[in-house]
Amino acid sequence: MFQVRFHGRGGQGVVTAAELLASAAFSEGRHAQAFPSFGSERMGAPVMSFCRIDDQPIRTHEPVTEPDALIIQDPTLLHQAELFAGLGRDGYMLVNSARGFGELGLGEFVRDFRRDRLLVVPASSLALTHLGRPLPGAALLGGFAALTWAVSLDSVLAAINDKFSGPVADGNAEAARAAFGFVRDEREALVREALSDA
Amino acid sequence: MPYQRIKFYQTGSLAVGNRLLAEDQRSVQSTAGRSNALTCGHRACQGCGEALGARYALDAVHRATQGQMIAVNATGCLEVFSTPFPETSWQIAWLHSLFGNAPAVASGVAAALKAMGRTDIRVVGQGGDGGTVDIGMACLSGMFERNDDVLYICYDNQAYMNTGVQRSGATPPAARTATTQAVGREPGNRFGQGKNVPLIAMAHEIGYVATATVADLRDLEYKATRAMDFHGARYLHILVPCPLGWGSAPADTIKVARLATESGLFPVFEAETGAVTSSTPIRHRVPVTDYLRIQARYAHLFRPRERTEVIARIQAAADRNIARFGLMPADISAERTGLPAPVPVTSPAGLGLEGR
Amino acid sequence: MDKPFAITLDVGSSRANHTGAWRTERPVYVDLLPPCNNACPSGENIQQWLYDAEEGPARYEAAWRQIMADNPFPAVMGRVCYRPCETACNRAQLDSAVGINSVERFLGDEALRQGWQVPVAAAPTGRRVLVVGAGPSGLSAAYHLTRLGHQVTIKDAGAEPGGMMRYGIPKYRLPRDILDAEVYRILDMGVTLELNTRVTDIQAELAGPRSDSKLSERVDIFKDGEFDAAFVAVGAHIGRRAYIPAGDSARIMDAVTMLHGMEEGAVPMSGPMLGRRVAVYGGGNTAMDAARTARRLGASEAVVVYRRTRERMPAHDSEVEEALEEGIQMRWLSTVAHAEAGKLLIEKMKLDETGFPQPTGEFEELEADCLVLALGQNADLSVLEGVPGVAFSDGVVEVGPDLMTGHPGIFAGGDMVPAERTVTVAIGHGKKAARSIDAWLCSQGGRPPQTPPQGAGNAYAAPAKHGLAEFGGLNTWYYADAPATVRPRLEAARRITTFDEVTGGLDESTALFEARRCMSCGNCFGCDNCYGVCPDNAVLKLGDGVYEIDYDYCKGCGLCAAECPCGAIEMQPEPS
Amino acid sequence: MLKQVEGSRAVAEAVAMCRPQVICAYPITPQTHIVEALSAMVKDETLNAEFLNVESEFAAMSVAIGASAAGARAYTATASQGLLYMSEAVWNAAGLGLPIVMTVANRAIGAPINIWNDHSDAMSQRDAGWLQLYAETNQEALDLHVQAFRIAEELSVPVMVCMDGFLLTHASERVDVPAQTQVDAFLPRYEPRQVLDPAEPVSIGAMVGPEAFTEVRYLAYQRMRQALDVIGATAAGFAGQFGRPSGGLVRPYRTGDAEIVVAALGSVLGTVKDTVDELRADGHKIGVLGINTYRPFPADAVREALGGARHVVVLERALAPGSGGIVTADIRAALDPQARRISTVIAGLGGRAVTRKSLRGLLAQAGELPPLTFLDLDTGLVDRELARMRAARRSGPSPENMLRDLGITASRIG
Repeated sequence: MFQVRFHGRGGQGVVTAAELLASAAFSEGRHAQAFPSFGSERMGAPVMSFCRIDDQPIRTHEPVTEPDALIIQDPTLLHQAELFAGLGRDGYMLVNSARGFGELGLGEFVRDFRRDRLLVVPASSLALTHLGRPLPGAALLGGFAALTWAVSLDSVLAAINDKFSGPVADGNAEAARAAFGFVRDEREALVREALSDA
Repeated sequence: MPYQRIKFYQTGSLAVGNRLLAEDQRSVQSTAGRSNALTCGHRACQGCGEALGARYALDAVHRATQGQMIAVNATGCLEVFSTPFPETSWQIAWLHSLFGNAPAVASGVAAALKAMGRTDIRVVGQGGDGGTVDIGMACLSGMFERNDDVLYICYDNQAYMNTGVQRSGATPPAARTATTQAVGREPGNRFGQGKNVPLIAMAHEIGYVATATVADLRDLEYKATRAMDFHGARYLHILVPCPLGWGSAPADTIKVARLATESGLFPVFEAETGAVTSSTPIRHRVPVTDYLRIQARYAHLFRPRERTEVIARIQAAADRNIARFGLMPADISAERTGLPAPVPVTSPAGLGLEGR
Repeated sequence: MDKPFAITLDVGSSRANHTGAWRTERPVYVDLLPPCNNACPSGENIQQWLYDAEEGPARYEAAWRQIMADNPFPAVMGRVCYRPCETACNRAQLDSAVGINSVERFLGDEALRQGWQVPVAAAPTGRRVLVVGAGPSGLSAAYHLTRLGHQVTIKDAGAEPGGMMRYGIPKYRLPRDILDAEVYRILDMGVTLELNTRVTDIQAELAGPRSDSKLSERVDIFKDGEFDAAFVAVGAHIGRRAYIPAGDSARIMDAVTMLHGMEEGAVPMSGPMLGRRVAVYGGGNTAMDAARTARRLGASEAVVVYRRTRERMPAHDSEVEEALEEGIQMRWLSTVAHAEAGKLLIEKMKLDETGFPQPTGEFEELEADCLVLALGQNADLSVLEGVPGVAFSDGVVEVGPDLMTGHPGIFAGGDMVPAERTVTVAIGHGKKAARSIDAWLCSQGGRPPQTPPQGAGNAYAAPAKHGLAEFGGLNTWYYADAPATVRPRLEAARRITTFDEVTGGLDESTALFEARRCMSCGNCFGCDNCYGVCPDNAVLKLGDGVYEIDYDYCKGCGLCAAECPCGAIEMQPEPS
Repeated sequence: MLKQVEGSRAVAEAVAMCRPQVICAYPITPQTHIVEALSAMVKDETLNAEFLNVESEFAAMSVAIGASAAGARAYTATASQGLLYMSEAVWNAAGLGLPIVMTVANRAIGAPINIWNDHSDAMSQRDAGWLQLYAETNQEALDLHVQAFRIAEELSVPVMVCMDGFLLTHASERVDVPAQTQVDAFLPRYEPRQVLDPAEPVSIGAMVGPEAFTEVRYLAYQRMRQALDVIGATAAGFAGQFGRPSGGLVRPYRTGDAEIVVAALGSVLGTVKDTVDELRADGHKIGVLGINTYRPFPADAVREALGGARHVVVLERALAPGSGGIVTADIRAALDPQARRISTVIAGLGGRAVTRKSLRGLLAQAGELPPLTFLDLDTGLVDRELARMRAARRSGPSPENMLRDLGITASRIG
């Protein structure tokens, strides 16, 4: 089972992102489960959502406490202690940011993980470019596909087109594609880097 | 005038029936074929005004709808005396659910009929003043505000009679009830209380709102019938004296209701979409004391000493009603009343059927 | 439908619960005696004919026939009756009395317009009855006797039938064509009328013993005349004269003669005979008639001199009112002390504690060219003088409750017997006498009487338990506000120059309106109130205004009784 | 057709396919998404029904009562405070025998006000005379509504379909949404047992006195017993027609040789099953008993399903203060207390997550379980408060005080 936790702020489409990921997995014939951190939080408040992907039916209904991956939609949340709770050494993390972890002040933190699994992607700006609004959800999922291969880009695009229609669908799809390319390239660079180190 | 009062007494609108009338002029109650929606054997007190009012109103609706009607009843005297297992006095399709939900249940019935394409069947919700002005108010207001196709009838006997005459939101000032006893410095129900549901109903701007009493059958039948000309929410408020709760003689039930209107304490009027369209003029105006004296619930206003100041406040309330609802048109207010012409009320304090 | 136990019930099942057991008092329908019927001297069933009239044109004839059952002169009554019914009417206490008299007149006139007749239903009895006097009493008796199958002959000393209706009541109150029409309607039923015939020997007119009669067994005094019985009603036509000191040239005449003369044209329709200033002495209706007639004859002044006050005046109010409207002057508390040409000496009077007028010794003069005495009338009793068994007192004939004189077979009525002297009373006597004569004849002939015992003619009078319908017993709320229609009147100015009828009649709609103002006191008129106001549906409507209390369910609340407009329901203690 | 949708959406689609004629509702979290979806279907006329926005839950149930009595298929949904607010009408609907179907998106009851999931709301109405069916998954929630209308109308008794608020209502899962034709074939037209009809008038809702009230209640009791068979038969019929098991009375899991059986209701069963699998792997003889039908309580089925288990651990999502476990009482009554040990574990109150971690820790030591346990109870916190209370009466409600101690007001992960 692959478990993902999304962190963002109310109104950024955190829940939608989790649902898109679930339906992307669903489109691949796999079982998925997406649900919010059920709260009464309002716009702007820190919120979470969860997504589980498996080849077996998913029975549990507990929150994701030991995620395989984190998707951080808003870098301003990065300094909250419990943000990374439960993320294993082999875990993945994708942060919506145009700046590197160093600049984000996470240089120390990322050292304990596999470098090629912790990445940043300027999802908001990509969204702004392709969608016209800074909603990073779809872009992050495109990047997530490139980072984890937990779902394919096509599945993500299918989920987007299933959920949205018209220009919104196209914009989100474009942002996802762009993010996918961005992350793929960056990851390949890191892999090469790692190999050359070795 | 809501309807044409014919001049000759036999064909006049005051008696129930009359051999000289054409069929279409006959009152529903005068016809041998009336439906008797509420039939004999019920357990109402002798001279029960509510039993009378319910039969008057529902028979009229029954005729207006050619029998295509369903009634929903709130808990209360009417429900208890009409349907004690194993007997029911109803001869129509009738449902009782709870004390406070009759309007909502009626809405449900109407919605069902609409969904089933049976809008030819009309729905009547009904209850006493307790079930209407107090515990049922929220459901009533909801039914009004959604404009559901329901005629709701309140049989107002001005207290919780079923439970032993406790004060309700419709109990008039100074009246004695089991919870507003005739003791202390201000015996009976306090002034300034009481809820005017007809005006509240009008505030919802529903199609039709009217008041009536069991003392003027033809007016009551006219209004129950007229209400069925409308679709959407309608409200009919009928004053039904209660010999037990009011301490009046069973034989005086209609007389008491008559005095309530002739004194001006209970204005009889009609309103459409929030505006009063007609009021029934007082025929022979009487001082409120004529009305109060024959009810034991007001005995403390006359014994041991006459509480003139309290009576004056009640009279003032009657006068305000008369001015406000135009119950004494100039042409008749001049004649046959020794009482001073009522002064028109403009202040918001004048709103409301004070003294009810 | 599969009904859940106890929660869902079959409609109307409560009829199994007989709530009549709760009752301590029970409503009972009653018939009470309406005040109008109670007050009518002719015993008319007024409430019944108003009830018929209420229904409109279709029932006018039925209403008229209801009147005719008791009184053959509706058109005359509608003009000259003093309306004791309206005085008694309960509606007077609500707004104003029902215009019963107007409706009666309307019906009477309608009958004349339509030419309605009264058939003689009864088989001929072979009996012959002599009626002496063609006045209201005699004609009424003749009418009723004829309807009972008897053969009637009227003999009258006058030139025209009608008696006081013609010779005592001026045209302007009773047009002659109306009078003639109703009189001849009676005669046309087969009554023989012999005018200018004065009966002198009544016994000679009566028949002697007959084979089929039991008369001989007790009565041996009959001569061999042609009649089996006689009704004597010659009225009172002799003006009462008081001694008034007078100069030779004083012009004094009595009112009866004057009015009688008017009818025969003996009084020229011009001033000279009466003069410019006429004084009438007396306070009765005749005095009013005389004074008003004098005005019409050209007298510029007509003064009524009366020794008491207006309150004590015997004349009917409406008469006095109309007289005053016509400019008649009134001298109350005055007597004529002396009369001479052109003037009268009047003595002022005052009432003593007993209300009797006493002379004051004060005198004044009154200019008058003529003095008309209207001090009452006396009856000419000569026709009965010397008849065995017949007794007189105070100038009238003594009769029993059945109006028979002391002489078997001879009856008397009208102004010549002790009673109020009005046309209506006289007509009542005629009916009463007719029924008594019928009963008496049958008792002689062994044949059962054609009519039930006297009194049964008025259904409401029969059972003693039926009390009078009092105003207090009514619930007048249910009667719409409807003040009496005022009969059109010729304006006074026109009256005094002509003898046209003063009081006009009602048109159809106003007459109907008046009829419908009747409150049907004490008698159900089918308003359905009881049926409607019963909270227990315990009043059954059987149709045609018939109701029945369903004592299985009646809880005895008394609403039906309280809300019955006409007080025809009584609450009675539940029989234990 | 397989779909990845939110539980509320799945339920709304199922309800729509049952062709309700009157739908009424008053908004309350977490029921809102269901009625929002239905109102949209009525608006765009994909669903031919009357949708009433009423002024309260009391009115919602009252409208349903009127609609049902008039012969229409009626549906509403509520939760928590709303269920309590309509409580009087809830009991009335059952008393009148009206086959109304209502979704309860289970949520805690305040005070303190809490919008998160537990079973306190439905449990408070367990004796109202309604059937109570609990969904383990969104698939089951969907399926139970289809079954609910058929059961309700066959028995003329109202049915409550309980699904955990948020945990199911707001969770996107894969569900198999049946075709309209399948549902039509399974659910016959509504033939009301009694109906308000001017052509055949009756008086419904008479006042019944001592002379017959006991009999009325006895008949209601018998109807509930009859319901046990109908529910079983309906679930069987559903499985046959839709090709998957759903609903029914109870659902045992790995109880065959189990010595310990964990009994629970609703969505927590999935987490419990995962936990049990782990424990089995470690050699624990443990199984699970899902109670799908709580009212009527399937005593015989429970007894049978428990087989030879020595120890029954009842996982409760509600608490009867002053008594303990609510479901425990029913299970105890169904069993021979001497023969088996019964422990109550109160878990997941007011949205507190029930985690495999906690369950595993607890069940691994099942032998030491006291009669009543509160899962994941912050003992330090409550002990401090208890001490404080012992020391001095402190003003203000304990919840406020404890939150002050925690220094937080928002929910935490786990």
